[in-house]
Amino acid sequence: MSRIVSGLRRQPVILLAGLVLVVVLVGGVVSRGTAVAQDQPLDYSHQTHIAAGMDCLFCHSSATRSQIAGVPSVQKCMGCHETITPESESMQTLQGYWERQEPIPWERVNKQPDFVYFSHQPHVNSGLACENCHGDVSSMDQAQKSVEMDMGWCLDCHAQQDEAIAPHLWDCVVCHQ
Amino acid sequence: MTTRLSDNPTTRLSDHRWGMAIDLDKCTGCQACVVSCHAENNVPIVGEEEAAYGRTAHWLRIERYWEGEYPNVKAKFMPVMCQQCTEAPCEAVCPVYATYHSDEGLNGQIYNRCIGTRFCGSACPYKQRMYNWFDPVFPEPLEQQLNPDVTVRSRGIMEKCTFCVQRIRRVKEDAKAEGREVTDGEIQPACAQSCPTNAIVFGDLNDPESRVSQMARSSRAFRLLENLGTEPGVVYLKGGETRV
Amino acid sequence: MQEKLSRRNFLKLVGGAAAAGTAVAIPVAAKGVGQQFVPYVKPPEEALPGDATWYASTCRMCPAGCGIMVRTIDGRAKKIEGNPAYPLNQGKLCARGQAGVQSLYNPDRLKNAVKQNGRGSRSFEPVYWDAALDEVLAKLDSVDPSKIVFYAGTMPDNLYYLVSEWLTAIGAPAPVIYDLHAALEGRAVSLQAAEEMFGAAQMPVYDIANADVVLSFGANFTETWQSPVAYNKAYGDFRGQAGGRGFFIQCEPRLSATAAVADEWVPIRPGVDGLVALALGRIIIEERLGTAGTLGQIYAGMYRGVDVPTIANAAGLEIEQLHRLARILAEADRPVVIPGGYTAGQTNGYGSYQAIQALNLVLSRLGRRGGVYLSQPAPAETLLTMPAPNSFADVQALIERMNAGQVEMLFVYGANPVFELPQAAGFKEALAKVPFVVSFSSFVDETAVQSDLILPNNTYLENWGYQVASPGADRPAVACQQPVVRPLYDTRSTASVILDLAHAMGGAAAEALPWGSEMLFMEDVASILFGSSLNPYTAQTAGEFWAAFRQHGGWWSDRPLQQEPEPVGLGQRPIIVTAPAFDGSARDYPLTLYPYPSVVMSDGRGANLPWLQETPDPMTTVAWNTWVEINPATAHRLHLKNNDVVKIVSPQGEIEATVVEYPGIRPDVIAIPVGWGHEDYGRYAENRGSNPIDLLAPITDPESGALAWGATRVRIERTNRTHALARLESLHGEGRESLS
Amino acid sequence: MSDSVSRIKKSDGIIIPEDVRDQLLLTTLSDDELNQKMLGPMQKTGPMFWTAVVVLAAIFAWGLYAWGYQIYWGFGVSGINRPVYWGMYITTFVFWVGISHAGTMISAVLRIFKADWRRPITRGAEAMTAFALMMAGLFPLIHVGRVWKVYWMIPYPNNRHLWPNFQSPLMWDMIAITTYLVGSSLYLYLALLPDLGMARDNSTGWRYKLYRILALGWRGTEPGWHKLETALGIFAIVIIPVFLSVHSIVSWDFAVTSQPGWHSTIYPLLFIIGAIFSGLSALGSILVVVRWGMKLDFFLRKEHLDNVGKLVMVAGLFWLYIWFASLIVNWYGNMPVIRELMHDEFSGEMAPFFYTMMIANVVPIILLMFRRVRRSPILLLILTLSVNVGMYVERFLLVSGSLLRNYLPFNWGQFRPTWVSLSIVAMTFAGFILFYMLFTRLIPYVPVWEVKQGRLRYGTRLVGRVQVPTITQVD
Amino acid sequence: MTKTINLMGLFDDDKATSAALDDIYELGVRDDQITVISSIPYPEQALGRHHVWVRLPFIVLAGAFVGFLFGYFLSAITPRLYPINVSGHPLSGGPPAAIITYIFTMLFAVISTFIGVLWEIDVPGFEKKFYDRKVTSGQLAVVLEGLPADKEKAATAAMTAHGGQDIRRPEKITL
Repeated sequence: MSRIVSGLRRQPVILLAGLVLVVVLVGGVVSRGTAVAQDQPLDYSHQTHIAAGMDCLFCHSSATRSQIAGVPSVQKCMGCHETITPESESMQTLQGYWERQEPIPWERVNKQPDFVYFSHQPHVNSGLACENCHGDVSSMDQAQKSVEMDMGWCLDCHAQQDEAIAPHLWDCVVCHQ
Repeated sequence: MTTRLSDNPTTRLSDHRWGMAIDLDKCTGCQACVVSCHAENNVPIVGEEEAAYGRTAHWLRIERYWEGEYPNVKAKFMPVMCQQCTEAPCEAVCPVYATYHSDEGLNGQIYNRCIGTRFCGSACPYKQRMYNWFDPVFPEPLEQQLNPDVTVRSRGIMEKCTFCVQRIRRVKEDAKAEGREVTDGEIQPACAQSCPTNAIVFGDLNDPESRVSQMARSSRAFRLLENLGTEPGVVYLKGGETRV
Repeated sequence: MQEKLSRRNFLKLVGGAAAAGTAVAIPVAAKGVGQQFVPYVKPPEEALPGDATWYASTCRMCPAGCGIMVRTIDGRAKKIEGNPAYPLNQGKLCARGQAGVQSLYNPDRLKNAVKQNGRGSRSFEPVYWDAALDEVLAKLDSVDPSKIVFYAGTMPDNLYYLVSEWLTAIGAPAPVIYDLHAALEGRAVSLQAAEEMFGAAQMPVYDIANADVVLSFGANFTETWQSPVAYNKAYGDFRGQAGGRGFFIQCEPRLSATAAVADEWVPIRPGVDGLVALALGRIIIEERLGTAGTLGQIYAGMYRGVDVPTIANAAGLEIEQLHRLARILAEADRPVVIPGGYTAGQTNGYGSYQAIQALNLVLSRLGRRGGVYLSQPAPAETLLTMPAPNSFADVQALIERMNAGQVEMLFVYGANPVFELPQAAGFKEALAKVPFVVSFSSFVDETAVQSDLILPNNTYLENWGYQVASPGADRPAVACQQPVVRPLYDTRSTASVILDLAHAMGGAAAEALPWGSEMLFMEDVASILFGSSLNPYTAQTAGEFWAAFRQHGGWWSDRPLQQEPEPVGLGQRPIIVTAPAFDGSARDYPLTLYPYPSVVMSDGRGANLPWLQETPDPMTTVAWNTWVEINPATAHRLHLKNNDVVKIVSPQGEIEATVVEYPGIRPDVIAIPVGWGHEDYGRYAENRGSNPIDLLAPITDPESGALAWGATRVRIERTNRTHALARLESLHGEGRESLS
Repeated sequence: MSDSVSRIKKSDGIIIPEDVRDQLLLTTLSDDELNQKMLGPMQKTGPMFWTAVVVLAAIFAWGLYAWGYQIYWGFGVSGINRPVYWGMYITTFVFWVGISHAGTMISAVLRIFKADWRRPITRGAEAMTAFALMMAGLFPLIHVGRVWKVYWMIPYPNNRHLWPNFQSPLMWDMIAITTYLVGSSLYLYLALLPDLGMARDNSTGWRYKLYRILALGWRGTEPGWHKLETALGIFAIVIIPVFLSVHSIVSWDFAVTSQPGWHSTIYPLLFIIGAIFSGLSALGSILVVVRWGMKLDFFLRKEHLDNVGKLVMVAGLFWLYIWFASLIVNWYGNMPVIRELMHDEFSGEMAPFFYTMMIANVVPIILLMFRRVRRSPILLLILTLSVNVGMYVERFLLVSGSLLRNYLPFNWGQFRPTWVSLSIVAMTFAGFILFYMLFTRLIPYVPVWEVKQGRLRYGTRLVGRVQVPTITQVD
Repeated sequence: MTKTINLMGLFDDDKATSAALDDIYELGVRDDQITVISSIPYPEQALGRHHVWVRLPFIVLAGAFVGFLFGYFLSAITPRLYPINVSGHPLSGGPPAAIITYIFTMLFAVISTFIGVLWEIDVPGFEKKFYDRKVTSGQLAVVLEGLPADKEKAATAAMTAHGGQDIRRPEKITL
């Protein structure tokens, strides 16, 4: 064995290939799950709102009824902020959108590709808490991606469900469209 | 032969076996189902040249057969879509499981898993699998017609009729949210929904009372290329004859 | 259908069209659309992001007026389905109806009002609506009202009402209503004949569903004829009857898709439909066949002078065959006989039509189950007047007036006369003599290219309206059309343009059309229906009714109610059916041309929709281009085969088309589908195929004034070129079913 | 017979038939001279060689462009069509896999049976196997619609929790081809080690550096030789079942479906025999060309051409028989759809291909029965090329021709290759020839050590008055 | 500690070599001290060496067994770990599993043969070795390693007696 290895050791090509492999593997592991906060058009803090006692579903109100949890309309924001801290800087920006009747172009944080079917409704209605997938948003100022929502991640959770339904949840067309 | 399914632990759990019955006596070849399918499933159009070469992407097509010669000539219509075979020849040959058998009897096609070997297309005796030869084109603003429940398939991917699986999923989810069972006739694929003569009926073959089961038991019932043993989920009722 | 509508069916149908019409429905980011969310500023009440909202409305892809439901997601229409509650189509919809969403999102739509820099230049300049309307007003002021003409296709009822009131108020002549679709289905002749024979200008409804024998003369009711979805539905029921599947006989020179599903196809010569009907009636009465033969003796006078052998000879049938058909009819319990569009499109069309309808009388089928009814007008006839199509003779008169300089201003709505009228009629040349032409077309079609100003109409998915089903269903029904999306572009509904013009003109016009907006007009219409005792839904107030009217997609009777035709114009007087006449000598032009409406293209208005272009014709499986159907024997004789390009020459012109060897056509007839051959009309339609209407001679049936579109003879010349038609079917397969 | 009898006269003395000398390389040349006879031509590259290299490289580059074009625009540009979902690419794939079969046939089978005439041509045959398989190996990549996702066919643990479907014949195919490629490349390389050492010892400059690395420090010690021979023996035994299974697995790609014209139990045999037939033919062509191009008349003698010709003929007869067997079964089965297919081949659209195939395959079989034809390099070249055309067309008929017809006549189709697919197919032919040409100039084409070893084994013995070869069992 | 030297001689043919080796054995030189280098393989024991026990077949068998297990794991175990139903077939069918298992067995056998033989013959090894390029010209080299210095003369004589040429204390050279 030692002879072979010693022979190999003199092969810079093999060394280089090994190095590349290591970099790719390490890079792959490290790059997963990194959270990068995105610049949003408005300084909105989830932390502040939740600390003030608000429920996620107050704003993301269609989560129990629809595929999409929903981002509140400008009207909804204004509903409170006409009276609450209307003078702060970010409220002025909000006011601007309202006056121009423009939607707020929020940056997406979590995104599924379009061949994936995901509906909030069954997940939320079956008692799954928002934090399970979105992390502890109450401690985030800006919403951040807390997990890499890839197929294995979905399946890991689906596999842990009740034995009677878990195989159903492994059916490809449940999530693929 | 369906007993072989019981070897597989994932197939025993399901209550449903979705199926379709098509009464050829009622089909008038009106093409409503064809356009309906295009609209529901974001099926691309390919243009005249490609169509002339035989590359139309219709997931559902009306086949027209001639019989006899003038003046005793007859024409018959037969809508043919993916037959959703129980023992589907296409499934076993896919190297990456892009097509597989769902536990409700559907021959599922997972577009984004497809690498485009076209083996399934060669293996399908009905030639009902459509390949995306090019990226689909939807000149603005035609892309706004696209159904968000169905992904748009890029080039190099096989696609086919899914029995409008997105509709099945939606109805099931709605029924679950309302805490009830799915009722017969509640799920309608786009073709069955639009069919003006009600020639196409969709339902659960496991439910002996469903309309589709009743039709499947008809003496007129047959399946396409039955002798190949593919056990299609589509049942045809052959055209009748009136004697005067 | 018998009980009141359950709430359940309509949970998802939303009546909040006002919201869709007025609120800002900005597309919310659906999954996978870009990297940003774009939420609503003010959400419409009923909209749930990502969830579908269904709006009930009315289909306008043909004049049948089916009820539809439109699935909209985040403010965008996605899919059109039939409205299950609407009695006419009962949740079903045809290919063209399904494709309607592509007229909304068509990439070639006009996005604003435009002015053309010189007619035919195809160079358009956007104009502000106010400026455009000012220009129209100025013109309206300056010309003699009697020289203003409104030329329209079969209009929606609401628009017809507004336009005719407006024209009356300003002293202009009534609108000229003519389009190819109506001509090909013999709509004008149907109404004319109904008025003369039954005393009411209403479309007859044939109760195929409950008949046991159906004899149709060229009525392609499973394709495009009159109300194809309703008739298809009826055909399905006809085949599924408990008592047996019925017997269906189709008489026409070409095996149409309708004939393909018939139990028997009788390939009669063109133009002999009425003669065959006469012979059948004569045989039934002379030989006292069945009950009809006995009871029908009182009608013997109608068949005086009918010589069966002569007719058999003229029709190209054996006498025995006529006897057999007569026996089948007479011995049936519930037979019905249907005169089709091809019958009407002959020089003897009107007489033939009467002769065929008379069979229903002889067989005692008027107002009987499985027989003939009349379309039931809704209550409040004052508002719900149906547009009566004009005859081709009326159009010829208009062309003469245009040529004589008696038309100074022409409005064109919903019709494309430059494409649809035979070239030999000279409409395009006459149009050049009209000083000011305004088109309301949403697309730049052939007629719009010849106009000065285009005031693009919204598509029907962005418009208000209502439609009385005609031919109707088994009960009175009024479909409600409401905008399901906010207009995509700066286009305006023609109805609102008419209202604006009337308002700006003031005086009688403003008085005749007092409504400030289309919606107010619609509310008024609904309030008339509100009082009816037949309401299918409960509404306490007019406001509630108006909401329910929109939510349910219209109003209809909660129980079946059909009007029996009274035979006022028939009896003892002999029915005269003249021998058909044809343009072109039989020696130079040995073949008769049968231009037929394609099931996907209709009369050509579907040509700009890619879905329809790619949908294969059911019989030939050809898409995207014009073909000519030739009997294989004829083709063999002319040394032609599939995919050969040939020149088809008539005394009036010539076109090119590609050969399809078609086993189901008489050897002395060739058939060409109508719909292709557009010069303009968007990228999907332009320069694709040819238009057989160009070949037609502008000859009419002297009795009805209808265009005899089936009465032109042609010859075929080889070009030695081939064109691979986009056929779904394999030519090698020879139409066989299976080889297993 | 009488003629040959009359030639033998007493006065002729001892007769040494020409082929005996040829076959056994009975030469008095020293080892050094043998080395130089092999290494010399490798360094002689004339303008014709470089012209050919440039032309072939250009074709190869053009094919790469066409492939890129196909990836960018979509598979539609290749002319493949529903229902002819498998066209030129799979045809060419099957063709190359077929070509690859001669290498093992020559070197492994003949090694086991100790057929000594094989010695000078084994390396050429093995190299042909390796390069043909490399070209074949490109096709799974060329053929898939989304080549950038092709790694999904590789079994490895992943975050999708998905494995490939081992029930798919394509997976069997991929693994079998990989195994065969790995096996035949290693086999080639192992037998090459001593010659690389020889080349190293006889070269300077960059060639020395190259051979030094490739030779891995081979010296030729006694146990080394012994173990190498053992390994080659094991290889020969292991690779033969692999070689038999590879093409039968390729045939299962077709035979396991219910597609008419594909579904037949005789195909594994037909494919293997066809592969040997076409592979040996390709070897015949290559030997003639290399012999001429490198002036290797010393090593590659007419006897070798004669023997290869004989093998081609025998394989051809065998192929003809199996092909006939599949035909007769279909004919008598008389299923309607098969009848259509046969009609199409005999007198329909595919008739030109069918008759090309018949003529191109059968005429060489007949002509190769004549010794004079076999021993004429130019005739052998023409006939073996003809067989390869014929066998390519046979695969085309089987793969694409069958797909033109199926159970539902409504869905029959058409297929017209485009410039893209033709360019890509041409690319693999150009690539094969190019790589093979470069190989002949870099690697000793004739296994010199085996030739030298052969001399240890050969001798002649006088039987009556004829000097006949004898073989000494030294290994 | 006796001083040892290395000795190398070249011979023209196999008979001379084996004869010389016979004499060298007589000097008490052990088998593992003698290396014969040739340009072609000679039959075993032809040059006087003892029988060498070759491990290669066992390496190949072991490799094949590993391949068998690997193939079986892939084709029969993984479909059960990640169950997906196709065509109504069992999750892992016998025939496909047999094919996959067979091919992997062969693949591993091939690879283990290759690696095994390289291992056995100590390549790759690029370090300096006793060698003479004349070997490729057909001569046989006999290398005596670790020869006690006192036997050099006798060994040289033995070689010379049988036609040995260029007998010397060799340097290790770069191959």
